[in-house]
Amino acid sequence: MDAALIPKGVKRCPLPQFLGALTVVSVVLLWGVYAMLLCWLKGLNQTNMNNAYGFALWIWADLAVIALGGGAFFTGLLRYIIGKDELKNIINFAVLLGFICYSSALLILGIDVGQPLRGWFIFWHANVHSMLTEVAFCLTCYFFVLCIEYVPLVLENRQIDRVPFFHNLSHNMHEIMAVFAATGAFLSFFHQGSLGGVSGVLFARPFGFREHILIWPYTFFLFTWSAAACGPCFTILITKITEAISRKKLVKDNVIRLLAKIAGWMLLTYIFVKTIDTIYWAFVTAPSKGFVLNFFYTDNAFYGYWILFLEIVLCGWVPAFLLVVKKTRENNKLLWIAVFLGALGAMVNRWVMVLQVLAIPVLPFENWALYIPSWQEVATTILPVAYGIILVMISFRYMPIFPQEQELNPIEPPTPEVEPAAAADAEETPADEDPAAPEGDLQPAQA
Amino acid sequence: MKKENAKRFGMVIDLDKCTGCGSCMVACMAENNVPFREDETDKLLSVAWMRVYKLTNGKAFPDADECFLPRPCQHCEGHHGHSPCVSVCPATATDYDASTGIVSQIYTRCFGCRYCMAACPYHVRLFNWWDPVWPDGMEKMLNPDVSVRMRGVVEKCSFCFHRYQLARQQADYEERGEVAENEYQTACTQGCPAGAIVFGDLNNPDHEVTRLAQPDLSHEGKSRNPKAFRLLERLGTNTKVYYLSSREWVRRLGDNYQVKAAQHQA
Amino acid sequence: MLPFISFEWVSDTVHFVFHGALWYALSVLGMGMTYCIVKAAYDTIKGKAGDHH
Amino acid sequence: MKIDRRSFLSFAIGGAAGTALTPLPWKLTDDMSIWSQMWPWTPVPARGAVTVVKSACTLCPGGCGINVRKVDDRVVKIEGLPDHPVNDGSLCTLGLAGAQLLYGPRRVKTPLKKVNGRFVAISWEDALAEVSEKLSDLRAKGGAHTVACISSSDRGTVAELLARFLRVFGSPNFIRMPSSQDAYEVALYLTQGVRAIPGFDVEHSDFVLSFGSGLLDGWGSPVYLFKAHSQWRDQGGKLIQVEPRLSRTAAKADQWVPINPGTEGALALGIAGVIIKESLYDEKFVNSHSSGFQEWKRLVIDGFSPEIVSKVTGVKVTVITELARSFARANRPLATGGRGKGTSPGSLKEVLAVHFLNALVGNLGQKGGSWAVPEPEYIDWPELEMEQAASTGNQQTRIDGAGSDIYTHARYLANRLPEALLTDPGYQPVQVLFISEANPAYSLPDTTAFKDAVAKIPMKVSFSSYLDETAELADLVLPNHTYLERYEDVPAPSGYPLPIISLVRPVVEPKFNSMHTGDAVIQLAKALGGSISKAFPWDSYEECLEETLGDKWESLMEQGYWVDSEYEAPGWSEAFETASEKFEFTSREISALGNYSLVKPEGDEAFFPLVLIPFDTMRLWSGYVGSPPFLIKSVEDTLLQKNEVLVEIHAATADSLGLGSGSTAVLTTPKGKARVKIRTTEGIMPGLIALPRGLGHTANDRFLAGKGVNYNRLAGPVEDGATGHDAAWGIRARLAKA
Repeated sequence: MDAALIPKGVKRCPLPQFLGALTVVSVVLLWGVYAMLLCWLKGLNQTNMNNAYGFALWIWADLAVIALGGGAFFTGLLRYIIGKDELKNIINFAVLLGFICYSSALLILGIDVGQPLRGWFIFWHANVHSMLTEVAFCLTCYFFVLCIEYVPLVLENRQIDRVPFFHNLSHNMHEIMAVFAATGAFLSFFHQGSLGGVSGVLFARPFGFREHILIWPYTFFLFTWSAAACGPCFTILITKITEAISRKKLVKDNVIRLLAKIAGWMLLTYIFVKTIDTIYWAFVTAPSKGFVLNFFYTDNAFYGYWILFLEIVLCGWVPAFLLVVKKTRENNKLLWIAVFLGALGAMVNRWVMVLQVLAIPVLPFENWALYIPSWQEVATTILPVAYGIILVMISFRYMPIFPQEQELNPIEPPTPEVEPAAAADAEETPADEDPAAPEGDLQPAQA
Repeated sequence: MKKENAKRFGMVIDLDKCTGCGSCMVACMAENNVPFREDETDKLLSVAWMRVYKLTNGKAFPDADECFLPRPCQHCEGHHGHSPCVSVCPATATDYDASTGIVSQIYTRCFGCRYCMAACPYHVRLFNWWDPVWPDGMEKMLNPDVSVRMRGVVEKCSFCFHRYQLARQQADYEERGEVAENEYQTACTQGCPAGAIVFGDLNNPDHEVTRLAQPDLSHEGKSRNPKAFRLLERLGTNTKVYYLSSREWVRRLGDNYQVKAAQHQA
Repeated sequence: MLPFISFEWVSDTVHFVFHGALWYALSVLGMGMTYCIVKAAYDTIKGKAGDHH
Repeated sequence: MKIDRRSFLSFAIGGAAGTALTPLPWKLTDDMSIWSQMWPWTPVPARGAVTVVKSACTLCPGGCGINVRKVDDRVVKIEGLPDHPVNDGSLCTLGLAGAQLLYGPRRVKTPLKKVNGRFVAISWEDALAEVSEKLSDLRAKGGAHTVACISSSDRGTVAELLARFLRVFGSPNFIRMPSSQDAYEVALYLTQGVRAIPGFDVEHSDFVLSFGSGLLDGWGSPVYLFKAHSQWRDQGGKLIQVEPRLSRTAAKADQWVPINPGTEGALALGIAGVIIKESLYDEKFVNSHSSGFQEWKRLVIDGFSPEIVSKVTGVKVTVITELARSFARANRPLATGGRGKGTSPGSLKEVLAVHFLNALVGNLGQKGGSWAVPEPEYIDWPELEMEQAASTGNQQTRIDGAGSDIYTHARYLANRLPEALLTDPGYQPVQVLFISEANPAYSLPDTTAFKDAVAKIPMKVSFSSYLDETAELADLVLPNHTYLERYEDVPAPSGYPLPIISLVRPVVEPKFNSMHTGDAVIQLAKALGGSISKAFPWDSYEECLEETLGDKWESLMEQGYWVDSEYEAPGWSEAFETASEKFEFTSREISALGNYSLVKPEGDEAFFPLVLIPFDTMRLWSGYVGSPPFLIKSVEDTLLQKNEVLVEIHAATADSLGLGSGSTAVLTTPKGKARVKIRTTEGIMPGLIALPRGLGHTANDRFLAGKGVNYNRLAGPVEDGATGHDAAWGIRARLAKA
């Protein structure tokens, strides 16, 4: 039925199967929307946040998706500015993931603030000294950039591309994409950094606070760096997942390996600097404020040294080495593990820098403040995941996201076998493709 | 930055006198239209500008000892007015007033991002998780000098700034240049039956508060009074609320929080 | 956000640098997009069709 | 089709772009934010003319002056009255929250009558007619004495009007709610021969030895005590707190002396023994102005040596002797008794033991000492004309037995009411019960028994402004104005050493269809006619009050209070009106009451291995007025979590029961059981459970009801052998995992 919309030269699963999977994900989405409406209509009492935990699951999700969306800016930087031409084969997907991450982040922020209708005060009454202002400005601007980068993809849909104006528009946008990418890289650099600055500048929160270079705390640079390192890991991870679900190769190994290698070196340098930062903070910064390292990791029900180990060693040094060393990088299984750990590392880091900062009692007569998110918080956090899956499904089905797909998967005569498990796979993961589906349904009969 | 006759309003709370009765809390609630709910036992959800903490010395019976510590907003001056919360507010909804030393909060400007709450180590900033509701007829006791806060914004102790405004108006009306010490007092100071709270201008050597706090301005206001301490002084928050205690363990617990760290280390 | 209109505006270095960067980025994006759209419209009227990539 | 799609797309995109260029979206965005800044459901307090009215607080016996700030006709804030001798400008938690009692949802808005178990509104005429008919009926049948009245106070015009009404009607059954004043009054009478109110010049004392008195937990006149405490801090006065639990008072004290509960009197006698033995007492006083000293001395020295006392009390011998020495050597030492807020009379012998310490150091009537403040004399109404029915009725034995052969010294014995009413004498001893400014169904020990007893009374009339536990039991509720809507005199604040009267005046017009209890009484009297009517020659309460206060009225209206600041306690040679005209350490009467003995808590030790004791806090009020919402809000989370109360228990005791901090347990006493949460602490003696007073309301409003457990539901009275007063200080209990 929708064959006319599907890019030329690629196979997609039958429409009912696609719609079925879409429906399942949409139910999750609607659950999230319901929770979101509850938060908007009834207020933030729907959450389990409190006055000790003003920032909680959402802000973590925000920081995490933005870090993971960092693949977009960094791949763009490599592709358009540094000129790593091979990356053009993955840049579309990176942009798509970036777009999803950033739009999700903005949505979550829209739920998280107590007065969403006044959210624009952050622009209108901007306090330039606030890291959050910097975040808001750069985040929004960079979201524009991502839109600009994503729009040509949409315009390349077979049907839209037929309209001459849109065809020309997408062509022109491609022409000057480097300018946009450069602006985006600049913006992204700053807001990734300013997100790091958010806890880094809290001089009365010794766990988050870091020394400064000019106005920027070390976390400013660490966040940008880690986003550049872990974002590409996430891009690779999702690409691999998409490949696994669609059961076809979408990006050539050399492209993935190049990106993995760069991510590996970024991660290695990042974790090296992060380790130094942690040691300096633990033995200089924190004691200067009257705290010893042990205090931050003991006497509570959750945060132990394990989280430090998880972040720095398991999700830092380990994937860094796995990606830097050619032999392990080119081992498919180890690559999977490495990019997974890399992405997880960013998420753990963001968790620590948001939630652990607030969990620690600074007043000597207060207790640790631990919290468990309410279902409304969980649902609204899953909402963007569902939304992302839907967007990937639609984009993958109707837009030429992977330029190498056609070459890697030449259309062959129909295979007789049918994989019944495919539908189930499609429910859970961001791809919709079932390579084993009968070819007949893909015929553009209804076009 | 500092104006010629700038005020630096501050407080001294004598913990030897404070009995932890809670009058300061109630006086504040009544003065500042603080809402109340059926269940206020979760103190992390409860809006109370003034909160009285109970400190324990950690010793076993019968050597156990307790001390009560009222905690209003500390009105941090930081370095040059750089209080932890003010600089982080993205929408300029909170401000450090260099002419009074008071950290203000504009409720209609705040859009509820709660960054300031994350920044404040004293938990003085409180979020309105619920719409404020007064049972039918009870809204009659609302004070028109203080606006009621809508759901979704952050609020905090203002050192009863509205009282300063009223006193200033009166002084201007009577063509007096200055507001006298007793003309501007916070509701908690006035309410405290123990007289444990002293409020005034820390820049004015004639004010009782200055006499007690003995701030050393060359050391960011650190007190010269050996009985005095400020909460978490070492963080550099440079607060304007001084505490007096003759008990060493109280001073150590409130000020030198390394004690706690050391306990944890041991 | 805007000099003269927003009363929070302070004419100091921080504001100039910060907002300068913001407005610079916005201008680049705005002008870039305007260029693309205008050129696309022009090309469409002229009947030109550019090739992809 | 193709064209349609194209034009649709163009239209949509063009339309969106076009709209974005108009001011509309910007205007809407701005409007939305402005709307969010003034949500119609967020109240905006109305502005208006600001006035301040001087009045007085009646919420506790503390007698503070208040300044009520009004905006137009609204009460906005209550503050202390500057320069008032008792509170000088500051106020306690309850007083500060007073406006919530005026506007809160617990008010009774109109007279109510219970019909088939439910309250229905009724007019004042009908309500008063119903009462007066019942009363004349009773009186005609010779049952005048079966009318009783429970009141929180017997001082001031309202209480006196009620008492007068009962007397002229023919009933002796005016009952004051119990307090430590009960035992003190007897002690003052027995030792000094005076009918007086205990007063303590705490602010001038420099060494206060408190036997469990919650001096900083609401004892006496709280604000006055707080101010005195601060003065000690400034001027080097010492406070020693003898108490099994680290109360706020103990925490603020210079020394906390933990003691086995209920043995405070023994410690006082032990200290007295040391003082006597080491001849540290005031020889001038003891030798020239006391009698029976030698006899008492022998008793003390023999029976209460430090070693014996140490064994009984758990206080070390060295501590006892040290306390005795420092107490006796202080310039102006003062000993106080009456546990917690002093809401329970306690054992007379214990109060005497403490009082004797004051006598030993010669502080009676002295600066910084223990005073006998004369009862206020301004209420001087015409003699009653007693009809036959009245005289007969008044000669009947009181329903509570006070003043009878068994309970010679007691004036009121509210604690004996349930027993009296539940023991069936073959007829109903109380036909009509008035309750004024008291909530016995909540605040008398063993509330279950009280409720059962009250259920037997055919007509219960409550004058309460609030629908409290007792009002809920009533057949008629005749709501009084709240203290912010009425006139009233507040004499003799609890424990305050000088004669003082403060004036309550209407700050606002009555909000609801309520009536001053004074007016209600006058109208009832008028309806009954005859000598009863004649006994109330005033048209209104206001007229009565103005006339009663006479020349003080003006200064009261002007200043808000009247104080006899010149008052000085009479010298030792004139002070004592005993037979010997001296202070009596022993006398025939005192000896007749038996020796000091410990009051045992109710319950079998084998089944109830622990002891439950109550404690008071300024953040909860346990008297007639239940805590308003602000007070409940100020309660710590170490005391109340959600609706569950936390009991304090020593960590080791909790351990032995397999209970940890935060766990839920069932607390059982001989009187009942309740679910509680456990809070372990080092601030309490092992083996004890401490439960705050003031929680566990079932009535009032939703901010107060249903939270925690009422101590009085779990506790019962223990009759003092000497007086009949309630001498209980705790009750045996057990705790088990829930």
